[in-house]
Amino acid sequence: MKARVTVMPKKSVLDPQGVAVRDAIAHHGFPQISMVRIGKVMEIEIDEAGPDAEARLHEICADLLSNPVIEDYVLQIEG
Amino acid sequence: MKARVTVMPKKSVLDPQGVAVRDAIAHHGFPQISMVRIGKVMEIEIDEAGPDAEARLHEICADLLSNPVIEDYVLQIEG
Amino acid sequence: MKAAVIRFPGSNCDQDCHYALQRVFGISTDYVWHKDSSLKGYDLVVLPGGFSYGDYLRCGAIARFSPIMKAVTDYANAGGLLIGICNGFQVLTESRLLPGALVRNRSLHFICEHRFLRVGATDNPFLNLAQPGQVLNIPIAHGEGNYTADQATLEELNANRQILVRYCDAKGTVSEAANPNGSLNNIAGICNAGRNVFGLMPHPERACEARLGSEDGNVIFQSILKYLKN
Amino acid sequence: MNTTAVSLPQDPEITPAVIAKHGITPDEYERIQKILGRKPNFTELGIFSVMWSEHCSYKNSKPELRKFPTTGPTVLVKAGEENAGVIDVGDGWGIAFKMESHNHPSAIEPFQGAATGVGGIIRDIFTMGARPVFNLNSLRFGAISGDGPNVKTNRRLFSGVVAGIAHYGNCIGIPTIGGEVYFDESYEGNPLVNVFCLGVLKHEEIARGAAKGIGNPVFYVGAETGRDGLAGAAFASRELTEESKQDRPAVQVGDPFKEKLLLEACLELLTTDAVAGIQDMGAAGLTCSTCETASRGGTGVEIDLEKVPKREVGMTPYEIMLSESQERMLIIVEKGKEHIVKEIFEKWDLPYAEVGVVNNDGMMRVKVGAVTVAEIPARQLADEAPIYNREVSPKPAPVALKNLPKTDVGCALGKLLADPSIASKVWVYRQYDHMVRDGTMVLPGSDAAVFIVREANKILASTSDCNAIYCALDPREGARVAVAEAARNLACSGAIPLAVTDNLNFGNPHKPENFWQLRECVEGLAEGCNAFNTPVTGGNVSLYNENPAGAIDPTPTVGMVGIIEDEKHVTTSSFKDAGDAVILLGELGNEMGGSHYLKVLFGRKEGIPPRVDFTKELALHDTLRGLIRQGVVKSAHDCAEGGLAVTLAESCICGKKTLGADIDFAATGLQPEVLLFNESQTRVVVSVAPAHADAAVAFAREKGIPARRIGTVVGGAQLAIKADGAEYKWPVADLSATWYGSISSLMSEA
Ligand SMILES: Nc1ncnc2c1ncn2[C@@H]1O[C@H](COP(=O)(O)OP(=O)(O)O)[C@@H](O)[C@H]1O
Ligand SMILES: [Mg+2]
Repeated sequence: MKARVTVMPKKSVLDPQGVAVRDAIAHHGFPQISMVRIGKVMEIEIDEAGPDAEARLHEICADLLSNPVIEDYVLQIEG
Repeated sequence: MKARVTVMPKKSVLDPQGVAVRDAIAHHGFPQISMVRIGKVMEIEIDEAGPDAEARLHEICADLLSNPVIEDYVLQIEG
Repeated sequence: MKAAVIRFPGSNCDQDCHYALQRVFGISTDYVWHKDSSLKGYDLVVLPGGFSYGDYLRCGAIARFSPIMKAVTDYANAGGLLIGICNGFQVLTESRLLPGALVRNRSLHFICEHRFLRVGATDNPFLNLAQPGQVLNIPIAHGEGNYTADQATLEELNANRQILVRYCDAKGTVSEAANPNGSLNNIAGICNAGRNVFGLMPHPERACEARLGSEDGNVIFQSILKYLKN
Repeated sequence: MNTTAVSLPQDPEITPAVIAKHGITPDEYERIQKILGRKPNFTELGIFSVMWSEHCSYKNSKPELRKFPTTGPTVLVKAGEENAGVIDVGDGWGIAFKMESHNHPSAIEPFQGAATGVGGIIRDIFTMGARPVFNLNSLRFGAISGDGPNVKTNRRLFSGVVAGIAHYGNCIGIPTIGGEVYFDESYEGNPLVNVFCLGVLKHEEIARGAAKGIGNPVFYVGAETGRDGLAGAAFASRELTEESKQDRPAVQVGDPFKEKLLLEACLELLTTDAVAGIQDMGAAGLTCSTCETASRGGTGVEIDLEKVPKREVGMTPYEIMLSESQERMLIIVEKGKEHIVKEIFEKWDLPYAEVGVVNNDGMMRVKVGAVTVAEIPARQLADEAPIYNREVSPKPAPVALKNLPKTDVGCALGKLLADPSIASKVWVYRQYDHMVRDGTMVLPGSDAAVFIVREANKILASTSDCNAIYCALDPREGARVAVAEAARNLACSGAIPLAVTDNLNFGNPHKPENFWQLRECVEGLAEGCNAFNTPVTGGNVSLYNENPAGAIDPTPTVGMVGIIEDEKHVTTSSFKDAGDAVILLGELGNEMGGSHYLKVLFGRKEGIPPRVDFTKELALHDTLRGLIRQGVVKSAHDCAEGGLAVTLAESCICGKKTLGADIDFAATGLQPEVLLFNESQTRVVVSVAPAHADAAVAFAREKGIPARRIGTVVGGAQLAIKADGAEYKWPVADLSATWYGSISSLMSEA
C-alpha cells in the first residue's frame, strides 16, 4: 500500500516561509503571485497493510506527522 | 490562478528526515512501513496570470523552488 | 589588498568575518550589501555564515538570486578568490559555483561544537601553508551541513584534489564515528576545479584567537594572504 | 470635546458573563466605568482585560516586587522604568538585560512557544538601543526518565522547546551561551521556559519608550498584524485547564528572519536623530505599546487602525488591538524626520506605516478612519490597574530528616550523574549556536558562561540558577540559596557580580499558600541581592503555573551578570593538569535535606534544605577571587546538586581531556553518604599547581575560610575517594560516558 500525507499550516497561522518565498518570486520578476503557503508532503510505503491500516495511518498523521495545533493534514491512500 | 508545486528528494539522494520519520512510525507500533520520503508542497495563488504564466512557473520551479541536483518537482495548475 | 564580506538579509557571521579579516589579519575589509551590483577592486570575497533569507525553502536558495550574486559569479568566473563559510557554502552550491548540495544533518539536529578536520589537498590558495594530513580544530554550527553529490561528481572531486577538508578524529583518522552530520566521505569543504572558490561548513573565523579556544583557522586566512601577496 | 467611543454593530453585548470571560471582576468593572465616566464598549473591555491582566499589570505581585533593591551607583536605568534595566560597565558602556517567561505558550506548542519567547526578550533588549550579544535559558519539565505515564509527553515538550530556542536564537545570530535544565514531577503539564537576553550599548545610546513631543507621528514597523495570540497576556494569567485549551488563542509563529531585519533596522534608525520614543509590541501588542508610551510621555496617542499593516482581512478593532503577532515595534518619530524611517525600513525590506500621532490630552484614542472605537485615559489604563494584597497562609515548616537511607555509595554517584537534572546538558547546548558573534570564552558546560564583548572590550560572565526543591521545602531559604549559588558560579569563573534579573514562576496567587511562597521567595531574593550588592534590574512574573496535581514548585529563577576585570582571571571548572593539588574551600558540610541524593535515589523531596550565611558566602567568593587574581587557580567548581562527589567527578570529566584524581578526606566522622552527597552551601573545589597548594590554603585560612588540601589530580583512569578508612573507585571513562550520554540516550528512546 502507498499513502501520501500532505501537511499544511493552518490558514490562521503565519507561514513565514511562504511569505519569504512569495517575496523572492516577486523579486524574480513575477509580482502577480499573491500568496504562497508551504507545507510538507510525505510518501509512505507499507508492506502488508492489514485491514485497519487506514485508521492507524490517521492516528499517526494526527499524533506524529502533523502538529494539530498549527497544521492540518490530508491523507490519501494510493492503492 | 492557483498552482501546486510538489518537490521531492530524488530517489538517489539520502532523505534523513524520511528515515527518521519512518523509524518514529515504527516505534509508534507500525513496523510495516518500509519507506517514507519527505518533500515540500507549495500552494501558489496568482492574480492576473497572463498567457505565459505556466511557462514562467516552470522556470521558477526549476530555478528557485527546487534544486535539480537533489530534487524533482511536479507542477499542477488548479484552475 | 582588499576584501569584501557580502551581507545578505539574515547573514549573521558577517561581523565575525569582518573582525577576523580586518583586526586579526589586517586586511582592509568592506561590507557589501546584497542589493549592490559591483565587486570591482576586491582581492577576496567572503560569503559569510548565517541564515540568509531565514534559510527558508532551502539554505542559500533565495540568496542566490540577490542582485550581488551576478557580480559574485562574474568575479569567480574571472578567477577571483571567493570563500563561502557555512551558509556561504550553501549559497555557493545553490549557485552552482560549487558542485553538490548540502542537506539536513543526519541527526536532524543543529550541531554546534569544535570538530577536527583533516587537510586534503594543499595546492590551492586556501591551504598552501598547511601540510597534507594536518589536523585542524575548528568549530561547526549548522543544521544542514550534510554534503551530498552523485558518484560522478565525487570521483571528479577526488581526481582533481578538490576535497580540501574532511571531518576526522583528534588523531586525523577519517571515520564514520568522526562524521558529525552524515556528509558524503566526511566532506567538510571543497573547492572548484579552478581552485579559486572554496566552500566549507566549519567556521575558521571562529578559530582565530587562542582565548576563544583555537587558532587553527588562521592557517586558512594566512594561506590566502600569502597567495595574494605573491 | 470629549467624544465617546462608539460600539460597532458586530460587537457582542457586554454582559456579566462577557466581563467574567475577560477575567475582569465586578469591582474592576466598576473601576473601569469610573475611569471612563461611562460603560466601556467591547473593544475597550478587551483592552482593559489585557492591560489589567497579571502579565501586564503585576496587580498581584507589585507590592512584593517593591521589596527588591533596585538602585546603586551602577544603575543607569532602573527596574520598571523601561523595557529593561541598564547597568554601567565602565568606559561609557552599559548593558541591558532581562529574563522573560513563555511558560503557557510552550505548554501548548513547545517549539513556537519557546521560539517566540526568545523573540520577545530580544525585542525588549534592542528596544533599549542595545545590541543583543548573548542569551541564556532556564528550563523546567516533568520527568523524562523512569516509567511515569507522562514521560513521552515530557520528552516531546523538552525536545520541542530546545529546538524552538535553537531555531530562533541560531537564525537571528545571537549565541545562547548558558542556562539550566531541571526535571521534576511538579512541572508536568506546565513546563517553565524562561529566556534571558543581554545587550550592550553606549550610555548616550539608551533609547526610551516614551511618546514625547506633541504632534510627532507614530509609526508601526515590522510584521503585519494577524489574529495570532489574541489576548495572550490574559491567557498567560490563568491556569491551564482542559477548558482553557479549548479557547486558546491561535498560536503565534515566530519569524526570526524578520526579527533579524527588524533588529538591524531599529539599531540603524536609533543611530539617527529621528526617534523620539520606541517600544516593542510584546504581550498585549498594539494596546500595551500605545498606552504605555503615552503614559511614560505624559501625553496621549491616537492611532488609526485602517493604517495598520494587516495579514488577514476582516479583522475587527478588538482583534487588531489584542493581537500578539510577533516581530512588530512602535516608533514615535520626530516630526519632519519621517523620511529617515522610510529610507531605513525600505532598505531592510520591512513593512512600516505611519499610523497615528502624539497629542496632549492624555488619551489613548483608537480610530477606524473617522470613527473612534476606543478612548481611554492612557495613564490610568497603563498604571492604575487595581493592586491586590493577596492573602497568605504559610506552609508548615520543613521537618528535619529522622534517618538517612543508606545505599551503595559507589552506585549512587553513577545514578546521580545519570539523573537528567545533574547530567551534562550537552544534548541541549549542542543544538544552540553558542559561538556566533565570536566572543564565547567559556563555552556552556562550566559554572558560568564567559563572553567577551568586543565592541566594549569587556568580559562578562553570566549564569542562571534556582534549586526549586529547596524553594518548595523552604521558599525563603531556597531563594537565598539561588542568589548565593549564582554569585558563587560567577566567582568560580573569576567574575565580580554586577546585577540580577529574575523570573518568578509560581502557582495561582489566589491560593494563599502559593502567595505565601511568592512573598517568601521575593524576600529571600531581596536579602540575597542586598548581600551581594546586586540590584535587580528587571524581570518577569509568571503566576498560574499549575497542573491538576497542584502548583509547580516555587521557582524564582535568578539570572546574574558579572564582570571579569582581566582576561587572565577567566577560570573554568575542569581539572587541567596531572599533579595539581585539589583543595576544598569551605566546610565538609552535612546538610542532606532537599538533596538530590534523597530525590534521585529514594524519590524523596524532604528535610530542611541547606542554609546559607551570606557573610561567609561573600568571604568565600572574595577569597576565591583573591586566589584567582594571584594567578594560582587552575580550576574552580562550585558544590551544588549531588554534593562533593558530583563536583569532583565533574571536574574530572568536564574538560577537554578527562583526568583522574586521588582524594583522601582522612577521618571526617561523617557517614559516607553524608560526606559525599550533602549539599551544604558555601563550598568550592579548586585545583592549583602543587607548589602553590600550601600558600593557597594558608591564604584562605587567613581570610577565615576553612580550607584543606583533599587530594591530587593524578591523571590516569580513575577517581578514587578515601574517607574514614573506606575507599571508593570509579573509572573516569564510565563517569564521563554516564554524565555526557544520559540525556541523549533518554531522548533517543522511543
Ligand atoms: N538550557 C541550557 N542552555 C545552555 N546551557 C545550559 C543549559 N542548561 C545548562 N547549561 C550549561 O550547563 C552547565 C551546567 O549547568 P548547571 O548544572 O545548571 O550549572 P550550575 O549548577 O553550576 O549552575 C552550565 O555551563 C550551563 O550554562
Ligand atoms: Mg552545577
